[in-house]
Amino acid sequence: MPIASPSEISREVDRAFFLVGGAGVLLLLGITATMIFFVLKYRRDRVTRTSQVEGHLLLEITWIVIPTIIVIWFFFVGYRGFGMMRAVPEDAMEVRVTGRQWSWSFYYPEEKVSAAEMVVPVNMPVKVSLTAPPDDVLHSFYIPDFRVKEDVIPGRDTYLWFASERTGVFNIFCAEFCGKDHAKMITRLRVVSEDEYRHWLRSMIMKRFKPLEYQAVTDPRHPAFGPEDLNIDAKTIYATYCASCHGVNGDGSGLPGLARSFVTAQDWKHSPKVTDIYRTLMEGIAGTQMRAYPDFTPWERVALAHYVRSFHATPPPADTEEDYNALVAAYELDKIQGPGDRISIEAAMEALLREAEADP
Amino acid sequence: MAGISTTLSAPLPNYLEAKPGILSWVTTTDHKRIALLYLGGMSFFFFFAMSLAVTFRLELLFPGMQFLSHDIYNRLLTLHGVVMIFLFIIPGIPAVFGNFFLPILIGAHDVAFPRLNLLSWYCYMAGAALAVVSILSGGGPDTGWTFYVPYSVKTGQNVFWPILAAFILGWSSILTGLNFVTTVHRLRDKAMGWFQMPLFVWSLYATGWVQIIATPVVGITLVMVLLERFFGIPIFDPARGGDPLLYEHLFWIYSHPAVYIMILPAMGVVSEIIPTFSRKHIFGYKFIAYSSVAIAAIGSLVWAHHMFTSGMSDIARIVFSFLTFLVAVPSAVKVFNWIATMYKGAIRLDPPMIWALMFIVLFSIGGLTGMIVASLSLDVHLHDTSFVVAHFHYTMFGGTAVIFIAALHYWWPKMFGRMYRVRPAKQAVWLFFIGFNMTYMPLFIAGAFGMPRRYADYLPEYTVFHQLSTIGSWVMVAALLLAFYNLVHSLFRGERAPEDPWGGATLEWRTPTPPPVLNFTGAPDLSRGPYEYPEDVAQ
Amino acid sequence: MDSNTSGHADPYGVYVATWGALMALTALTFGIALLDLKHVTVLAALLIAAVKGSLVLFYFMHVRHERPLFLYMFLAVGITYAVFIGLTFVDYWSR
Amino acid sequence: MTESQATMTAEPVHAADHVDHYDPLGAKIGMWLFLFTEVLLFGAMFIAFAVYLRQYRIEFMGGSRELDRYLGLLNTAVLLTSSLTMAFAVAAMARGQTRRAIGALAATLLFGAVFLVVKAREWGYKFSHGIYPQSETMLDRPVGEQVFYGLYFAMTGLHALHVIIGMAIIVSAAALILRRRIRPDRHIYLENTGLYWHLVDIIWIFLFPLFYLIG
Repeated sequence: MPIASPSEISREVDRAFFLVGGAGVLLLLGITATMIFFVLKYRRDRVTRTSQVEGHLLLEITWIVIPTIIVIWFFFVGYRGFGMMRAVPEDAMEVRVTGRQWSWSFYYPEEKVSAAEMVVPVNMPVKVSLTAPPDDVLHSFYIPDFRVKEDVIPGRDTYLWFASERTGVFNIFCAEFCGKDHAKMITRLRVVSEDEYRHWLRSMIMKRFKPLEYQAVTDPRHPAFGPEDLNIDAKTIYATYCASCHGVNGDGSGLPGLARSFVTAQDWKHSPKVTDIYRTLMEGIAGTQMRAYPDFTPWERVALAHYVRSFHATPPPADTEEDYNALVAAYELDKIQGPGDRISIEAAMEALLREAEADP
Repeated sequence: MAGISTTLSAPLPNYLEAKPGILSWVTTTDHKRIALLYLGGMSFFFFFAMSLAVTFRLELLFPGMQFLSHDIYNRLLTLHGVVMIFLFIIPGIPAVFGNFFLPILIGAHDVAFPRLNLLSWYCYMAGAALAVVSILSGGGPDTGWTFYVPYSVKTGQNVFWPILAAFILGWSSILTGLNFVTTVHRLRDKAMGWFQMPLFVWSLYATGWVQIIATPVVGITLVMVLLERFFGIPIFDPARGGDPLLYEHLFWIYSHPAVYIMILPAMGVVSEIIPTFSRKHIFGYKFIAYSSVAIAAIGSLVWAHHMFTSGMSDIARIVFSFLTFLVAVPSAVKVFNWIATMYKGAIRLDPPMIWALMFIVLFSIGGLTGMIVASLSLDVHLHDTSFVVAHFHYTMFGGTAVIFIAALHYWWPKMFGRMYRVRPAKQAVWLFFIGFNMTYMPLFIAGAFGMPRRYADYLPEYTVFHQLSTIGSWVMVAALLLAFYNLVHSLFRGERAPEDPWGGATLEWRTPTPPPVLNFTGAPDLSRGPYEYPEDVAQ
Repeated sequence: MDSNTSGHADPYGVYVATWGALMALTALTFGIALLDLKHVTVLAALLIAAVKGSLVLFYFMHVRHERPLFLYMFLAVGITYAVFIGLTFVDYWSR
Repeated sequence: MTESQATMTAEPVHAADHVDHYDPLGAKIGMWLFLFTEVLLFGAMFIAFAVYLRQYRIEFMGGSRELDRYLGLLNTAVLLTSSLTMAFAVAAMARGQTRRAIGALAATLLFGAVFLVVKAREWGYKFSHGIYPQSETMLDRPVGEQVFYGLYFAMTGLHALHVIIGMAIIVSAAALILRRRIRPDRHIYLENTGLYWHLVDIIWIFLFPLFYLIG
């Protein structure tokens, strides 16, 4: 079986499917059997007389009224499951999903965590709030195992919810045609135990708000201004957002002729300096398909810039101090809000955790 | 304004030989010749769109990309949809068989506006040419036949030509519908009342109204997309304040009734074929006639069932689901009446009858799975999966296209005066039945398991369904080639067909084969109703 | 009924009177707009436009002389269009 | 049914019998069916207008206030008067007053031309103030106003196109009168021309208050 049925809603939908589908099969068999019976019984070489009946009012009324009752019943069957789908439990946790050509990104508003995959705890109702950037196109968020689907509309919010009764890995599809890589707009939903979820969340928070990184951005010339130390998985970000046009190897092979190659040194609209790539990611390049990615964090932009530079065939030009100062001034990087006490405590916990693991 | 008066020329031996030369064909106002012009164009585009489908089905034989890119796959898919929908299924039965037989069935010499009729064919050909141009210039559109905004506004691909093509084809459809409605009102033999009309005429009349009322809505909607795309006039684009759901509403206000434009004439043809081969009066004439009108009317109220997951309000989804279920009833009434017509008849399984009976099975599967996707909760799961693809192909291909072929076999002797060979014709039906179910039945299952539609590639767990489907498509194509080869073969080698090869009771069987230019040699004989047969089979 | 003649020429005065009424209604709708009645403006404008449209339909386009068939056709189209609007707005009103 | 009693050309047609098929009622039914498609064509745009009016009420009122309502009023009067002369033309033809009919048609054409000139002035005025799709002024406006002007240009533009087509048909009708193809006893072509022109008028009757007077 390619899909599971791990929730109350999915079981309700399956019940409706077998009810309506089963009634359909019965009707089909009835119609076909009657037809074949008539064909056999009234074959022209077997009968000498026909009976020219032109109709039968009672029969007509019967087969108008009974189907009407049946379809109204079916309507209510579908309506009941639909009611369940639209009534989000009050204790549901929220995950905000953004659909783009051609990737999904997930944001956990309470913890302020972004992720490229969806991870939720088992037995927890999850409200999935869906949107797309205003200049994107329609998508549809579809998890077949949970029988839920809702279109993602640029500039508007839609929602669906589900709760999984068991752990596992499930497919998330884009179900509304959205262009070239529509069929690649697939990602995964991991339903994990509550412990595992907490652990994952913590590691995501760590990635984001380590005090070291905070330092790194307030002082961009800090030696830690590099992807490894930032501990952000620039490769995953690149694969999610950039590779579809610029190619997995940065050679522009996703949209040949349109997307720039990071390998060659010619014709950069902006230079391959860290600060210029940062600027491009902030603002996009007008008149091209390269758009801005304003919802990346500064940390992610820096990491990505380093990663993109790693494709360059020759050593790319280095940033000067003026470049850094200009960047800090342009985007007020020195005023970026620090992660605050909460994160420091988390960081401390993480450190404690590591110690505990290293020395039981 | 056109076609107020026509000068009828003297009846010559038959319409095919009346005037020789290509020029006489492309300037003809004879409804029968125009029907054949349509038939030529349509057969070509049917096989063209079919070869596109066979190509991308072949790509789906294995997971991963074999010989197409995602981009090319999307274009083939779009073109398959655009050509099949706008060039074959929508105009199919009305433009060919409606044109040819509507006037004959009501005892008229031609349609009300013969020159408009020809203009409609030229619109059809112009639209078809534009659709072809769209492939040649820039590789073809990649939006899907629905042209959903904002993608159709933003895509770098060439959507101008196919949208213009759809717009012009819309006018072709409108002109045909307008012509038929006027013809039924004005040119019906005065001895023929509304309830003495053959049911095919009823279905064309109802279809004509849907064409007139619904088509302009999509026409202007597509024009607005073009205005948005080329002049930057903001109407639907959410980046500039537009509402993409409004596009979906306006698009489906036409495009849902359009599926009734596609299926109603087919149902009309079935209502002709079954009585003829059962030698039986049609059962429940008025109920079938009214159900055509009811389908046309209720069918105009259900468009948003294409939008159950679109972000439309929940209340609207509930309302449209309910209305959608209601439209199932008149369709069911038709099926029951067709079956009842066979009761105590004298049934002969000639090729048109087998096609028609197969239609009942395939269309019932399409209709009954329609109830599944009409259910709100089920549709949330199944919408935009291959389940819907299968459902749609069961109703449109297993429904309309099958009856297009049935009608070809039914009226071929009358249209061309030649009889085809019966054995290969029957073999083709059974082969088709196997191939068809093998192609689309697995898609139901894959869809129920979550396989999204319009995917150039798929996850390995869906492999077996796609392989069955692809192999089935080869069987089906073989069956279609056999059927069409057999028909074309008869043009050259077939025996001369008699005036009434099937023993039908409608007017076309009481005029020479092929019919003369003005359809009848004398006054049409209306002494016998369209479904009146003697009780004694020997007669 | 002789269907080979058409045209129901009314006296010229009827047309002039219709025109006068149309102009008066135009002035009325303009006046209402100047009053700036906020929410009523659109409704009033549509109502007056409907009256004006009917005048053109019945007098200039001679619908009042036509057989009932035309009335049925108008009803079919009018009801269908009303349904298109109504059902579309079922969505918008309940969003 | 009334039509079944109507005389129709169902009589047998004998060899070499040239039947001049003239069916004014059929032509008129056909014309009305065509007009229905026009109604629905604009109808779909009016649905779009209604949806956006509800969504962007303030912006639509702002946009409306900016349009020149006096030019709109003038054009309404012009088009209504042209409908009057069109009705005169049909009535004159039915009475056999061919010259008067031609005169009325000429007047109708003149009013149609005036309408177009005023419309062109109005659009030109807007363009010169930088109000046209994709202009910088336009892109700075709130999206609701952009949509308002989008619909304004699309709908009045389509309507103007219909006026132009209507004028072309009127010219053809006048030519047919001069060539005696439209005669007092068979003038359905002229009648249908009138129907088309009046429909274009009706559409304007709805466009005018919705665009110019909601401010």
